[in-house]
Amino acid sequence: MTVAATIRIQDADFDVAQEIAALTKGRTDIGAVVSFTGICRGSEKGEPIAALTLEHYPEMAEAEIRRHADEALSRWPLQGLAVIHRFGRIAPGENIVLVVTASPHRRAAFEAAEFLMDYLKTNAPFWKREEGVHGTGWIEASDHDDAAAARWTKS
Amino acid sequence: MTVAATIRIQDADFDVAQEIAALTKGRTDIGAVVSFTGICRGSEKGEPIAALTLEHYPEMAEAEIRRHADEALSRWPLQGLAVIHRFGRIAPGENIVLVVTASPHRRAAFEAAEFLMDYLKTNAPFWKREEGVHGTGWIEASDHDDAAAARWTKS
Amino acid sequence: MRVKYFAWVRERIGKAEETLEPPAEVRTVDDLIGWLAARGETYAHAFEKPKVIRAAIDHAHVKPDAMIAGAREIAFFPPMTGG
Amino acid sequence: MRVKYFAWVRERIGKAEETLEPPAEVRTVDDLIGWLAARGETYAHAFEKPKVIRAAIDHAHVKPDAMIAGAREIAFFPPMTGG
Repeated sequence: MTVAATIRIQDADFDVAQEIAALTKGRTDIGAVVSFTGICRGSEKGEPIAALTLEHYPEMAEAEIRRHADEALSRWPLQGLAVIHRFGRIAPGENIVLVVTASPHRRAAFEAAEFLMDYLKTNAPFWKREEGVHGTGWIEASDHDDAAAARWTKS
Repeated sequence: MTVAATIRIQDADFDVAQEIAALTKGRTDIGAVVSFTGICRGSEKGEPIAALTLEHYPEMAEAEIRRHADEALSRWPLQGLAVIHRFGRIAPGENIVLVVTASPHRRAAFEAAEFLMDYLKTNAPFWKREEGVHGTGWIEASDHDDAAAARWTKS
Repeated sequence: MRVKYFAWVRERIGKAEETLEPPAEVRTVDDLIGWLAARGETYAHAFEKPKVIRAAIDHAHVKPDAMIAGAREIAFFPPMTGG
Repeated sequence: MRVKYFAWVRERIGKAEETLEPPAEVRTVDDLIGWLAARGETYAHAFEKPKVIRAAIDHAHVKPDAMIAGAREIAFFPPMTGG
């Protein structure tokens, strides 16, 4: 069975339940569904923020996410996979990103979701700008995120 | 901040979106939410099944799950945690179990959810009986599940 | 003490629970399994492979060498298959 | 070739994209960064730390030593912070 990943880059919000249902509805072969939702926090490093604005590279973003989604499909026995990434202005408490994985087995569903999130953080062409109390600034990339993504590199 | 885990053992179905909303609504400090949904599959080891019946030990089940939930709360920086486990007759495609974790950071949310699922599989007092084409029988415990749970034992 | 059985242990014994007063020399969970197994054919069948049987005292998992003195409720069951 | 800039690279240069024809001796991504940095103050500022700049050719990530011959679109940007 060939599984096609659902990939959407949009300014609108998403609905986790609806995306899970889209992968599982009417099926009786799925045993495990993992969802990851990334949410805008109201502070960064102790400083309150009013909002994030996500800039992205539209022509590249979908291709880059699809490449990693296809890698996940080849590495784990997945029955469904969805990645949704928002762009534009996002207020604290609002959703930023969603990954949903479906598999017969829980370990595959967990690992594939974590793999995709680690790669989205470091390789998907999105940049976060924060509106803080002292003006706006670009959020810096994290070494932790690079290390997290490196875990998945096959040696 | 003290976090209390939501634990429910019920025959009714659950709603993933509602449980996620219960942990996150009105908050702006959560950065990552992971949900795991375990679903009844229509076959076990290649044999079709008509349904599962989950037997449980009511007086022990909640205490046992709460013990592991409290361990997860002490090991990871969680802001919210919910575990729902169903009992009774469950048809293929229906939900069996739900774990939701909320944290400022994705790694903690993923790890805590996986930890709880591994422990639920091996330590929560539930037993699955399957209705197959050739009669009914108890599902045997899996060595894989024991190994998965052993990963989390502190040495 | 109250003794409870679950899953196929319950089915083989034919009851979900009973109240028993084992003699004083039955000190551990393992002793209790041996004593129960000698109570009749259904018990012998349920406990024919003691190593696969799991036990809980007062709602907490215990090992076969756990002492049963003071226990209000002891449960026997196969390895769990929840989640 | 079309050259695109994102995030603070875009802000420092003051434009999101432009069409450029670098000379033949500009062969790699690194060469192109050096050539761009020499185009004026805003470019010098954007590329003052070449090691932190990431590049993509025709929508795929590339390393600084990647050849640019045949590229239709080259993009420069800071390390990504999506997800």
